[in-house]
Amino acid sequence: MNRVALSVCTSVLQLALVGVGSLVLLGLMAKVKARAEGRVGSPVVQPLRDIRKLLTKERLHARHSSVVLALAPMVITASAAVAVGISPIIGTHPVLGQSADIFVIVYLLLTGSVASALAGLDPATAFGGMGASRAMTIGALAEPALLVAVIALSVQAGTSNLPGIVSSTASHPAWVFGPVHLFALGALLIVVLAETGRIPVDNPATHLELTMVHEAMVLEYAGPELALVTLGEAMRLGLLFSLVANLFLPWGVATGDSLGALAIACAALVAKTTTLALVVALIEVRSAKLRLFRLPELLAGGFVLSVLAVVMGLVIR
Amino acid sequence: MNTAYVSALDVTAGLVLFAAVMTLWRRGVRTIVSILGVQGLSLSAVALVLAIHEHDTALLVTGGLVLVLKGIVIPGLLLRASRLDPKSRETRPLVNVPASLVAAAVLIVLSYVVSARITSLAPSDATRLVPLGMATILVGYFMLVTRRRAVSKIVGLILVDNGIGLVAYLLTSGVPFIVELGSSIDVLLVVVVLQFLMVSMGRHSDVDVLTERRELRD
Amino acid sequence: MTWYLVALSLGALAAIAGATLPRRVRVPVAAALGALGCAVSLVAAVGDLIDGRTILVHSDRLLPFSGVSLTLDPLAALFVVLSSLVGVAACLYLVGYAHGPSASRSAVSIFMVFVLALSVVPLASNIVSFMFAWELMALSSLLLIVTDQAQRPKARSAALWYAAMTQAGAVSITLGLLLCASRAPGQSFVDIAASSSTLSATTRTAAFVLVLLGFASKAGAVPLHVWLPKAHPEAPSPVSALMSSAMVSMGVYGIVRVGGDLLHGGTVGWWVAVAALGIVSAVYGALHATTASDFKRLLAFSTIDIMGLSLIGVGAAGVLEDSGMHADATLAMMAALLLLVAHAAFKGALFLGAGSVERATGTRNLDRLGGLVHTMPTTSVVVALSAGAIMAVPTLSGFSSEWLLLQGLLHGFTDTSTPVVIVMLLGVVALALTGGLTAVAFVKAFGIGFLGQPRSAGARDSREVSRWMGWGSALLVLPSLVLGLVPGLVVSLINRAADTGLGGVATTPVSTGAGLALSQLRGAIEPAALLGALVGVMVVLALAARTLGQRRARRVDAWGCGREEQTPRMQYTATSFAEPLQRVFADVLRPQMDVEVTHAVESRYFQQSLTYHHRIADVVEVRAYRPVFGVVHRVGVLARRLQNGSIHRYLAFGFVALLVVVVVLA
Amino acid sequence: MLLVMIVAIPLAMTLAAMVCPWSPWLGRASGLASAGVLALGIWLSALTMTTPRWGAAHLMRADSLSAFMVVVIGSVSVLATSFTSRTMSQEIASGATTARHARHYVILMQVFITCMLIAVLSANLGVVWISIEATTIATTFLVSHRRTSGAFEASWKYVILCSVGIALAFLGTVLIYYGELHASGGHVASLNWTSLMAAAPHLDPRVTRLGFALLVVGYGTKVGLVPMHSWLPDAHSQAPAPVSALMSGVLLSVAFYALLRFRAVVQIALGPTFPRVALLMVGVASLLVATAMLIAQRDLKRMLAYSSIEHMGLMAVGAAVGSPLAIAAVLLHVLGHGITKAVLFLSAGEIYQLEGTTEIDRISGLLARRPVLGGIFGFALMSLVAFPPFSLFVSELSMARAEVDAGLSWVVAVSLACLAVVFAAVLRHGRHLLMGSRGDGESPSVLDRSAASMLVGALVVCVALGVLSWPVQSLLWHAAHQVTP
Repeated sequence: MNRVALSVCTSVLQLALVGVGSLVLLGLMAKVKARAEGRVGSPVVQPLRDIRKLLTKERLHARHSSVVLALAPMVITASAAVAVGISPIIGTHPVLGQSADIFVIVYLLLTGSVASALAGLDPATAFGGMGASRAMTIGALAEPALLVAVIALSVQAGTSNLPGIVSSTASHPAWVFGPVHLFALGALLIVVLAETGRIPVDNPATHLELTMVHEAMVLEYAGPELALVTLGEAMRLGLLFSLVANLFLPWGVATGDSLGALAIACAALVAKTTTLALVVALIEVRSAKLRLFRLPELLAGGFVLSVLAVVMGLVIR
Repeated sequence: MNTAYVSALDVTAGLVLFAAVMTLWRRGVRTIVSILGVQGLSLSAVALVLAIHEHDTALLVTGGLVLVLKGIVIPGLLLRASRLDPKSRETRPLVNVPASLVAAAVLIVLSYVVSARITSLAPSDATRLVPLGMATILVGYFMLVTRRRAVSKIVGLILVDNGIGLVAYLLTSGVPFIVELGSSIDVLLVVVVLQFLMVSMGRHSDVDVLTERRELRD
Repeated sequence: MTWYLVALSLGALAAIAGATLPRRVRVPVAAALGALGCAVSLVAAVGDLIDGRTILVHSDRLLPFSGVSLTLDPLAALFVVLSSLVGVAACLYLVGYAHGPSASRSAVSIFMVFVLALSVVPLASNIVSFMFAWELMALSSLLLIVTDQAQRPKARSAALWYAAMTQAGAVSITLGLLLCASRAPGQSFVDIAASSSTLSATTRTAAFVLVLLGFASKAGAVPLHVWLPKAHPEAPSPVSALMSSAMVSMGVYGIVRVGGDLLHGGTVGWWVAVAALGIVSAVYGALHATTASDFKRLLAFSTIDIMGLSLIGVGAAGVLEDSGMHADATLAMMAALLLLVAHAAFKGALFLGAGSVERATGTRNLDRLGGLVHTMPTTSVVVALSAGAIMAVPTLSGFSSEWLLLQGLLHGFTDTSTPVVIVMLLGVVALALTGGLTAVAFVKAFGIGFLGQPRSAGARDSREVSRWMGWGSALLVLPSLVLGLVPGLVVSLINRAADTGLGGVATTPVSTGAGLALSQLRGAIEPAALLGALVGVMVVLALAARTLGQRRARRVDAWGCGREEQTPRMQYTATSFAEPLQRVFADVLRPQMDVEVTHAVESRYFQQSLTYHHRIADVVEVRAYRPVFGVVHRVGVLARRLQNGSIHRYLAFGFVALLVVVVVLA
Repeated sequence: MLLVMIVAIPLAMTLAAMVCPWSPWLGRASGLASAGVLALGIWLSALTMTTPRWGAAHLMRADSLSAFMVVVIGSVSVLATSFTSRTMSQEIASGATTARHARHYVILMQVFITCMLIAVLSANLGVVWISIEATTIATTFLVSHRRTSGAFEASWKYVILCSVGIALAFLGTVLIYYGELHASGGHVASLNWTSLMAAAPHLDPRVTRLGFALLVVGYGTKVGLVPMHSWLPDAHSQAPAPVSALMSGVLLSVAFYALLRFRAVVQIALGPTFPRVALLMVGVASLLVATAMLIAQRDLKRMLAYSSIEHMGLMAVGAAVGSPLAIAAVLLHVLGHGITKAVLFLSAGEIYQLEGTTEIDRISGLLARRPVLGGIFGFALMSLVAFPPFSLFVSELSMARAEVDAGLSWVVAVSLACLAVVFAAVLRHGRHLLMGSRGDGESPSVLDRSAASMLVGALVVCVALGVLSWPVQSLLWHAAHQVTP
């Protein structure tokens, strides 16, 4: 099969899979949490239904908002979508895969965060500012951990190109159980919790404005734009889950040129991310939300873990 | 002839230094000025002795000049100036008289030590007396530093100048005449200026505190 | 070189025009001449960079005893490009900006001298010419800071700090350069470069340390940065733009020129020191930038941050070069230089934008701004794009340069020597730390300053500034876009400059194209394609949204948690925005806060008013500089006792001297 | 004849002032006389570029160094004397002085200038001494011109300290003469510069050493070098501005000129080390003391005076090196410093006239209140702290270069460190004086055009000297070669 077509195919599959799958993962985690708490919980596909419902609603903009409020959802979703499209989620040759650098992905995600923070500040409300401030603080503390953790992996692989890291990890299975990967995994898990706004960093289900972080930022969104924001955020979560999964368990990712491998990769991805989602849900169930000012301790822990990963990489080589 | 020359030189030069030490010893300002006059005369005597011995007319004229200037004119001017305050005495010098005399002794010994090298370049009857000149300079400077009265300060200045003159005569039989002439006039003018300043400042305040004024400071 | 001479003459002409022409035409004519001069040198320098040639000019008719020497090599050309670029924009901006004291004869003239000096510094190639241009640059910027001192008391002390530190730096540089030249037959850079290997190791290190101190202070490296956050905000905005983009870069230029070119690299310790300065500066600058609520102060601290990153690149390049990894060294050096060029553009635009804001609203305190996106659209777009560039949003210039820096650092890890690895490790950590903090700072700057509702009357009544100011600042957005989208087009030019800075061995670690691709290693970015993808997705989404929802959004009141009315005072301010981070880093920032509560007369349970004061002093200033000043001042006060006015004492000085002379010599 | 003419101009002016009553025209005429001196000095420089000239029956001699010094004296005295009529008219108007004293002032200024000219044009180093001593006498009355108690105190200290200092220089001269006498075998010893240079290789080292040390201390008094510098701040702060300008700008340098001459002799006799050590000691000490005194200075004119000490220290350090580059740089420094300091003192005089005080704490906001005067003062301060494009920058940097070439890096380090502290201190004081806002209802006052253009012109000359090599550079090289064997 033509490489270009395969690349396009890979990217489109990734987008579709992550676009829908991440919403399902959200539903799944909610379900697991509900079950663990002894509730029935809403169906796993509830987020998809919510999106559909939101799309039919009216667009509302706050009185003092500007074009930023309208643009932000698109930027959030587009940045997440592009990151998903070029990352090695089911195959190592997506569109623009050669420039799927970790730096690109991290900063695409950062662009999304910046857009949502600005959207929080735009409507001139107290909650929006509060959410933006908190989200940016958490982001600023999580980003170093994220970057350094991925750098630990890329030092080991000798490249910062994500497909490159994934394929070289796949060809060196011993790495997976090495200290570099373990420390980096720890750091990345913390980062994922922070970046996706899960307990103990943020409670996605809260309805108390003063404890909100992410929800406070998007308080002013309604209708299709809220749907877009939700979709974008879900895709970020999906992206991060699948990246963590693929960086640490690279098997199943299609490195070859066949559609069959892609199919297998889809299945592997679903399995890996579902497992990860279950783990995250269990963490959420088991822990309470941290006070905002205790968060730095957690994130600093993540950062130290990631630095440790780099140092370990230097020590054991 | 030669021994007479030598002893004349010795006596006159010794007198110059002796006068310098005397200024430290005595307290009365008018007395000090008189001693300065004596020193001026002795200095001119040194020059004259040297001039006669070396048949140096220029030096002879210089000696005459010094006689008039440092023996008569300058002490006269200073006496007039000290008349502003007839009772003025060095009551409380910065270093008291006994200590000053001890210091003078030390300075004299010091100048003997330090002059050895200068003398050794061209040992002669005249140059061996250079220590006396150096001592006069140092004692004069010491006087300048430690005495409080305005007139005493001027006397100290002239002492230094006389000492330098003595060194010059002894070492080189005087500097070229034009230089000698110029420097003598300069010294005279300095004294005139200082006297003028004393008088002018006296109008503004007590002469006594003239040198104690510390209006200009950091 | 002819074109440079034309450009320099145009600059001189601009200065003369500024000093002589009547008020009405002074600013436009001088600015036009200045901008033209900068444009000429910009084009000429780009041309020479493309050709990669080296030109020398020497004349004995200027500068007694030494003559003036100008040399144009790729490294110099790059910095000429940098300063001329900002120069053009600043000159255009000046046309709209100058009024009152900043349009006076001296101010306009000195401004032109400053622009001129900035483009001569990289060209100067003997000690006297270099220091002449360097000091002229310092003097003119110093005078410009105080142009409107009568209205700004803060400018006075800022100018003093700046003057003292820049002069201390200049003294240090002078001494260092003279030491470099102590074995040279002359004092031209060529002579120094030819003879520097005969210097003893100690002399070389001493020279480098001295030079480093001076240049690092100009580049705002912590702990020599104290002047920068004071002086840059207080200068008139076009001057701040020039200072914060072009002038600070000259500090890095000096380090590269002397360390890499004249002294041929030296030992690994030098570059570890450079990198260490960079690491500390980057983190410290970024931290302070997040908490500053004065827009220009925030920008100034972010300058310290970016200069730190650039120094990390330079230090890494030196370290790598020392351990023989020439290609990686070139990569790191290229990253540092690209970052400088990118920084010059976006920081210039940001300072000009901040100037427009200050002009329009009368304040630069973010806590009193807001809603400017409605009243000042052009400025908002300029600031937003430049802020995006500084936050390293992909497809803008900060991103491509930071990516290159990361690549340089990353590949240094393959080396096994400890200093190399430590520098790389800490460099990466600093890069990672500052990335997030910078994002906070600029989300705050744009989000609080430009979005939301106006927080003061000045912000409410603001109008878009004059077209000249808009164009001037908008001009500097262009490089951010070019360097961000098609960095491959300029990277070969930067490569030449980096080669010169590393001793002249040519390597091409980055292959040219639209994007960046490492030629020896696996790593590439294609920002243009990325932008295409982003825009594509957004268009699809927009079309989808159009077909699904209503075309126009309905305007409604924001959610007020039950309250009917939303007042501007309810918004988060810049101070409150940064408060969580400030709390996290309280040990480093040491904020001083106090709350004054006035109770109601009727009952202590009710408060009449509540005032919150909050100040973050520069720890380095308080802990390191103030005590030294105190000591110096005490010396001065003690010394005054020496001259107590007593003639006896003065005479005694002489007497002692006389005794010493006769005792020692006889 | 030319040499005699140069001296005759101020002398004629003196005589004219003695017979004419005071009028502002007298002041203007003295300005013209100085301009004449300057013009002749420039002509003399062109003539003596290659060969020295003799005059007045071999009593006078001018080589390019003397010619350069004439130019320095001419340029600073043009500035100083052209402010004469202005200063005196102001003082007469305010009742601070009388027409008689104004006339005395003109006379003494001319005598002062004459003495300095004789000092630099004389062939005989003894005559140099006499004329430098004579400047003391002339300037005493100028220092005490204001007839306040402070002025008398200052001139009292000035005369006593300078006389005793210069007496030591005389002792030094005598000792050198003694050496010369012996070196030349007892004949043709005249203290003439040429014969002294001829005898220099045979001078007795010990006597020369002592003699030079005394000369350094002695002339150092007049130069304002530590330890005999103490008269300088007092005299400079009390004298009328043009006198301070002339004293600080050239008198110090004329004394320094004598040291330069002797240094050349001593360098031949003893080799470079001894004069270098001697000059370095006083130079560095002066730098350190001046720096310390500038830090917490409270008086504007005293600040300028200490800055003169600092610059003289720098020059002494430069002269210590003794290479042609160092001496040439020192000479450029002499000129640049002279003009700059003159501008500063003259504008300080204007400030004193307007503000009635020279206390730094009591003056502020000059830039806003008196923009032209404040601007001139500010730029002159920039020149003083050696910013380019002013000439002090080039001369200081060239001195530093020469010092490093001579292996004196530590000296450069010390002096540059001092310069940095001085810079900060001077600018701190300058900030207090210049900056600040105008009071309510106060309108900016403007310096009158002729005075302003004079001062601006002087600053432009400083810039030209610092930027253009031609025509001064070759003169400086020739002059430097006169005293660098």
